[in-house]
Amino acid sequence: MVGVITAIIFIPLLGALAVFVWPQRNCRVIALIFNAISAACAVGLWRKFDATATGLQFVERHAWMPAINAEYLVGVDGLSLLLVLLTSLIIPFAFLARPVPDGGRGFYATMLVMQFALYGTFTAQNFVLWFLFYEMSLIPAFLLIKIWGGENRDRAATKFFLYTFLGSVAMLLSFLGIYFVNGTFDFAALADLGKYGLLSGKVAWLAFAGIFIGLAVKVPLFPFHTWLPDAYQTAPTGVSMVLTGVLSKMGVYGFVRLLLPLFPNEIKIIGPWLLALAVCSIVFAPLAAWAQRDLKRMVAYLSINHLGYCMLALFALAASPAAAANIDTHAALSGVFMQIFNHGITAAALFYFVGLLEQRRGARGIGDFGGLMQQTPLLCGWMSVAMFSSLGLPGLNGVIGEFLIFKGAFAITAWFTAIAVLGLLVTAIVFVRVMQSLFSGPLAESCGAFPDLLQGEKFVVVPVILLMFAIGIAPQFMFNIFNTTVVHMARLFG
Amino acid sequence: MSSAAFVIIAIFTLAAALAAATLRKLMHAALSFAAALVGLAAFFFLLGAEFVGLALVFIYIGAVAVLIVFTILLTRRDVGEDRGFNWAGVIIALAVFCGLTWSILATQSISIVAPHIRALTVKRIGEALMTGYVWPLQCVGVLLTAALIGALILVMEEKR
Amino acid sequence: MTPTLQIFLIVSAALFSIGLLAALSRRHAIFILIGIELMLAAANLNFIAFWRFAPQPHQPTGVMFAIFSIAISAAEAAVGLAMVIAVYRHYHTTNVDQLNQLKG
Amino acid sequence: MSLIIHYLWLIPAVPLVASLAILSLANAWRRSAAALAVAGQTAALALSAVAFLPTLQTHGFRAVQNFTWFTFGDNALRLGFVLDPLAAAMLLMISLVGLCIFVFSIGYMAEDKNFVRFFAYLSFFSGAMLGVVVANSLLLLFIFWELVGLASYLLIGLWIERPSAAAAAKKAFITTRIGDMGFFVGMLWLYNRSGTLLFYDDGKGCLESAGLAMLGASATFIALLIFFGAVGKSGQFPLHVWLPDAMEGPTPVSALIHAATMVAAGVFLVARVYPLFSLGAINGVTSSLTVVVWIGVTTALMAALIAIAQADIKRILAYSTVSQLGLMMVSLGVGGMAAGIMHLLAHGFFKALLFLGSGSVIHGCHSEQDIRKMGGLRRFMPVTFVTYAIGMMALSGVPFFFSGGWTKEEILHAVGHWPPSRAPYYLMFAGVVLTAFYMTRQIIYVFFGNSRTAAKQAHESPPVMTIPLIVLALGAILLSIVLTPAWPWLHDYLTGESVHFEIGRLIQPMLFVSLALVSAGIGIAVWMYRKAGVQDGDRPADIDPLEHAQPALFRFLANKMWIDELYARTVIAFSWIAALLSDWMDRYFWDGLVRGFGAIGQVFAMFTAGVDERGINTGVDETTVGARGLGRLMSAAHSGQIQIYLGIVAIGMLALLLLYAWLA
Amino acid sequence: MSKSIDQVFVNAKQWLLSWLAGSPTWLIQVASILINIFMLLAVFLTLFALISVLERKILARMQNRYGPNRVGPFGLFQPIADGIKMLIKEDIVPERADKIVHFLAPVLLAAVAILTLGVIPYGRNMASFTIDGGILFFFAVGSATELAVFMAGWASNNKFSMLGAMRAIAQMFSYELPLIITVLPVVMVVGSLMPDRIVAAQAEYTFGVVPRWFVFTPWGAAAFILFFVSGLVESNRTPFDVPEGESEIVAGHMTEYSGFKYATFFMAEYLGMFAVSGLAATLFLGGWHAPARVLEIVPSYIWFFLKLSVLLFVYIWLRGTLPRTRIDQMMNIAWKFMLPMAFTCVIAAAVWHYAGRGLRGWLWSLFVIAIVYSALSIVLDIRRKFAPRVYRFAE
Repeated sequence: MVGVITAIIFIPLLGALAVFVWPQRNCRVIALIFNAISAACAVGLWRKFDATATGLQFVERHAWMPAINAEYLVGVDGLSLLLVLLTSLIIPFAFLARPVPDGGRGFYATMLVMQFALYGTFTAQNFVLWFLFYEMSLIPAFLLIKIWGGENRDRAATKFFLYTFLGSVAMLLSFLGIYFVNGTFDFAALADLGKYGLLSGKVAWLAFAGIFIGLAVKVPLFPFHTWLPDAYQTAPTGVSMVLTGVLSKMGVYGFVRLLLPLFPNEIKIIGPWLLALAVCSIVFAPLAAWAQRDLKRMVAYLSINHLGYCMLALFALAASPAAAANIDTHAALSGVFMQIFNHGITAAALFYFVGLLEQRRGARGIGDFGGLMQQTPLLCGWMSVAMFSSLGLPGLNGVIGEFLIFKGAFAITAWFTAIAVLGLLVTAIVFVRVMQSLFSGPLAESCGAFPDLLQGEKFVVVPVILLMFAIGIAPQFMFNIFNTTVVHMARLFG
Repeated sequence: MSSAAFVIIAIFTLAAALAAATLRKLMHAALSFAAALVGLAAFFFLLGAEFVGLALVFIYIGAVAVLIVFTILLTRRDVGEDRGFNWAGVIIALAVFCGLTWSILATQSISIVAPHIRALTVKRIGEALMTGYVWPLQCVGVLLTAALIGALILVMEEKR
Repeated sequence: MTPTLQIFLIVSAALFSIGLLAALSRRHAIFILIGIELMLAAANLNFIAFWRFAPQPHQPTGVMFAIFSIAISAAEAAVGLAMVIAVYRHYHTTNVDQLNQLKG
Repeated sequence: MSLIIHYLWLIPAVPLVASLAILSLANAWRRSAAALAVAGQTAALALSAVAFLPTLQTHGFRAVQNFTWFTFGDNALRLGFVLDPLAAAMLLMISLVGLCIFVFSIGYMAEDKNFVRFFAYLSFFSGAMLGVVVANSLLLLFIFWELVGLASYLLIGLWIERPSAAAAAKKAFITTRIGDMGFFVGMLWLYNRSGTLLFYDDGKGCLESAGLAMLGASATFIALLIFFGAVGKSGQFPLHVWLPDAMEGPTPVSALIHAATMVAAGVFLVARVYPLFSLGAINGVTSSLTVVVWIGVTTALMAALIAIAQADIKRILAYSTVSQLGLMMVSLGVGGMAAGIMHLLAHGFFKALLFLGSGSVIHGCHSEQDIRKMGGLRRFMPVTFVTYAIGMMALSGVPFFFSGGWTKEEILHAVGHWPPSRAPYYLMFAGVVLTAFYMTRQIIYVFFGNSRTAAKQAHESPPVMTIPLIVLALGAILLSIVLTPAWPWLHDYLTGESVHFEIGRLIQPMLFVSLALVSAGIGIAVWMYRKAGVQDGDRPADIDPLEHAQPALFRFLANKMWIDELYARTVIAFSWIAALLSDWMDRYFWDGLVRGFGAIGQVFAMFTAGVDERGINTGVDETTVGARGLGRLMSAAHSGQIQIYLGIVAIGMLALLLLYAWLA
Repeated sequence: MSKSIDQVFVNAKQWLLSWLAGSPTWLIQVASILINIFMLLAVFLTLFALISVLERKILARMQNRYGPNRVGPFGLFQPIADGIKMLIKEDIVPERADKIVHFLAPVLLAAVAILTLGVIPYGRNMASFTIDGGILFFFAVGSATELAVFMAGWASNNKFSMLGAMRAIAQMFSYELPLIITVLPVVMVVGSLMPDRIVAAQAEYTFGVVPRWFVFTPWGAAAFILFFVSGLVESNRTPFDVPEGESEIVAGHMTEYSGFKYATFFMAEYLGMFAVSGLAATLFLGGWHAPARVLEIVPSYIWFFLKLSVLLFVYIWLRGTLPRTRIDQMMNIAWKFMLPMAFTCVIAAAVWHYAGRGLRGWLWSLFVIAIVYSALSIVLDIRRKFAPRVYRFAE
């Protein structure tokens, strides 16, 4: 299995090349074939992954730029594997979504490049390499919004790019600072050093702020989130799916891998403030979603809310003054990991469905639809499942992560968590309201000719929904991926 | 390996090849080309490489010759007959032939008689293909697939 | 008198030269292809002959070469002829003298 | 230990699987759908009966089956199923009543185009509800609890094309969800304190002494938070508003969900976690139980009052349900788990009976629900009338022969001995009178008097609908046998004591009080409504006698005490404003900040752009011009004649040969 | 006794060759070859004559008439009369035809057909010549048929001829793939390209009763059917006689031929039919082996020719029964059904081999074939490619 990670990373790049040289018509198929290959590799990785071993597996280490200790160092632990699997799942899913109007090979090639960058981000274990991939994902995302976006795409794309790029620059500067003091870019080595404080004094705070802003923008965390509704709303369906399904996870991943291990002391000091931000994300985002008229924008806001739960748990863990109990730490971390995955598939599915509606209607305002259940029962039924999953109905995937997050966080900060429960409530309100105005009532005239789910769409939807059920009912197979990693990471906080 | 057979085959082959290169009518040239390859296959039989000979007949007569003939048909409106003839080419070809012959004759070490060998059975060829030559075999498979697809795409009707 | 390697090589050289002749002096693209095929055939003859006359002909190296060479030349012929057809569609000629621009 | 405990999970699983199977059927397969649903429910009933048997044999029988759901980190989250008298009795009641309702629905929904979907949802509901009952983990209970909520949501909104149904469904879902959030927090807290969510786990469960000991003072809050969930689900004040609206669903749904079973889930929940409530009880009183009692009393009285002034046959029953649930809460609060559950079981039968009876009436009157337009139906629908009357008497609490009478009496008895206050006792008296009053009013309006508009073409329902009515009526009567104080079998079964027969307990002072109250209620109503539906003095025929007497009061009650309006003006409006504000903040405030920073950057960018244009670009241009000239020179050699290329190659080969010869 | 009858032809040849004892080896070899060629021609030309009249008789029977019954007993001498007619008929060559090629085409066709007959073992020790890659030889030489047909079509300088030739080549090409690929499983299982070995591999009997012919394995049965159908196409027989469909294109590539050249074409077609049937018998039906051990006393060549005649009868039977297919359907079948199924046979044979060649393998390979067959039928049905043709007129 040596080299399989490299294969996973680079196959999408090959795919991008292949798509470029392929004649226009069916480049989606080519793109999907390459996706399937890398997904097959990822599944192979999963099969061979030793769920009981701590530390990185399948490590590939090659010298790259010895002068600055930059290595080509890739490997996976449970978290990385989880995200690699998520990427392998979401990207093909996005490819099968509503095609962009004049989408051609350019679109698919760009998406594949993004996939390449994502795989790289999730497997790189050296900061320089990681940062390279991290930034590389930005450019395709920018292009995808800029070229294939909807209304106001220039504005949204520019906003997205500047916002995230600013964050990245801040992060890079911080890391250079860390490097000059400690002389290493290796994640594991840095995490070990982090226990005793990497830096001290004002430098530490500056570095912390830089990395924090860089990652908070990416997640995004309130109040660094204003790029997100615009970007998600404008981006084509497939891109929105990837943005919310995978790209936003890069931020959470960064928090877990970088910020929390490197700056334990700083976080402890300003912990309550961070928790307040997370709670703001959780409460204000669905409230704002409630006020939206545009379905995509609404889903975008709910995305902020769902990632807010992850942030809540992480901050609670890192900020708890005394070491939290073993069970709470494990619950919080496991919850975050589950939530990452669940939100990925659920939010992507929601965007997919919104795309389907938009494809049929040509618009996506909540008021543009009505009584769909009579016309398209299957579409509505499956879409409702995705919505219920998102609002945390037991039996579906959403609740597993949220329950564990709340379980972990409640033990550490009961009040913040109790307030955050409001988020669950408001999310439910938003979804139930949408279901009411979309699905029930008399059939709107403009929706009279909608086709129900087509055969091809069924083939896309059903596996994803079944996965939601599988995770919701018997989630053990997901936990197996990262349980050891959770135990290992929990020692950082213990 | 009898010299009589050799002489007959050589004359047949070279004559057919020459016809293929010089006949005016394209169709005749193509058929002569096929005949030349039959001669070549006969050479292979003579040399004990039966399998290669059969493969040659199979591929060239069965596929390539028919393909050429088809192509001639499809481009028939242009030239059923080839009018132009470039004499400079003849001179160069002759010169090359002279050069090659001279160098072959000048090399004494190759004036040898064939040793006796165990017959090369299909089974042995198959085993060799599946063991030592498996990578080239796979590559040729990929190449053929690519050529197939490429040829198809090249001749596909362009959508207007 | 049994034929020696030399004789085979001379036949092969002749075949090669005839192929070269066809490739160089004819104007029709298909003739050029036929010429090339003849040259390849000559090369195959060389492979087989060298294998047969080699000191240890138990290794079927030459045969293997010939087989692969035949496969590859078949691919070449297919693509070449497809190109001839494609070019013919475009320019309505297969005369290579007139096909001298890269631009379509 | 009986074998059934290992297969307890089958009881909820069978209807759930049946539901999935039905969902995958085409719309036209109505018979198969109904058959599957009924088969699933029958199987559940049979299994429940099997599960019931072992609990009879041992007093205080309890068996659990725990399993690990998943492991996170190196901790395990365990769930489980439990079988004890509480669960077994509930199982039996739910599956029996459910089966009756399933059968009834076949007739009731026969013309409906959502038939298949309806049965799928119904089965789903049944499965989830049975799951609530057998859950041995608060989390598992919560899971099924939410699924029950989902089923209720789907069933209320079954007639999707009706906007009012969708609105009611939304209201129900959100209102119960509010309660659930309290439940959720309570659950988190409980998990946090006791470290397990299993109720019974060989002495380690959270309801067992070891687990309870870890709770300490937080038990009160946890209990109240969990009770908040029950408030939402059981339609207690102040979250009762969704329940009457939920009558938008088909009548069998109202019967099953909003009368007999789902709303009882809240009561069941409190009964299930009763040890949490009674932890540290002095004389049977704790602060959490006190809250329960007062909420229950408020609800019972308020709903009974509102029920008086309703004209919709189902709404009256809905409010009576709310009122009865309040009663159950009271009994839980004052008399322990058994009293509440006994009333719950009895109520399940007779309320389902009443709802199905009203369904039969509605069916007979061609979907008319206004009682003022009915009248005299006893002549057209004799079976419905008799069964309905039995249900009415059971609900009103007529003693001796009707289950409701005994349980009500027991509750009154317990309230009477409640140490903290006597007020609930007297308020309960009012409740009993009111109950008898509004039920009598309803039955007079519907079955007696002259036949008004909707009753003209009324007809008796088909046997598929009447047979369930008869079964339920028999249930409502026969249940009274095990409820009598002389032989309080059910009570002792639930509490795990052995039962003694003692005829002397049959006659008690409270019996007479109760009898008097019921008679009073019925009497007042009969007197007041003797001429309902006909003109009487200066009162027109379509005006309610009570309304004529007390217009202001009647309007207050008919408008549900304006609680909905109050909520709309306060809570909902406030949330909506918060939503708009969040959106506004997002668009203008936070984004404005960002744009401000952007503007600073732009100024700087303009400056650097100028430098680029004038300084750097010029040099680059010159270099490219030179390179292009060189390229043009090179391209001349490429004529495009492939034969020339080939010839050159051949010549080159020749040249190499010659070179070789020359060198050799 | 039975053994000597079995080997009677072999011994006869040895006896003939013994006259040449003492001559140089090459002379004996040449003589042996000549004897073989002579026998081959004698047997198959007789068979051709016989079959041509039998076909007419059988077809007539199927159509409720008598068929030829005037010349000789039961009309058995009809082919002789036909032959004489053909020989003395005027040989017409079109003015604009390419004379040489026009002449060479039937010759090449007949030569090819006869050459392919040479590798089939007709009985114990009764192959005309044994060669290591016999099956390959069969197909390699057989592939020249297409060239010959093309020559005929092109040289006639006639539109119908050309079109017929194009059709013939198109269908031959398409069906050559399944034809060859269905042979692959047999070759794989036997591990040899020699017809002798293939026949020898089918010699045994399961439980002493059921012969181990490959046709009795699932993959073998499927491959046999595919092979037989492809063979029908390769020999341009009904229902696949599209290239010479007289209602459409007169007589296809044979339009401009007359007299003895036409007869040669006719003969080549029948010889090709014999060759394909003979190969089918060799590959799948156990060659010259008897269907039961007790029947081995009957000479081997009789068994072979019995099997051959059964197959030939099926050919004739099909001709009398089925209408002509449409060319587009034919091509669709070839590429979308026959080819995948042929590959499936290969896989099924591998499965059969690795599952132990026993009952388990039998069931497994049946499973594979059934799965692919049903999947293919579903997919093809969905695509509705076999729905009524959408006519596209000349653009």
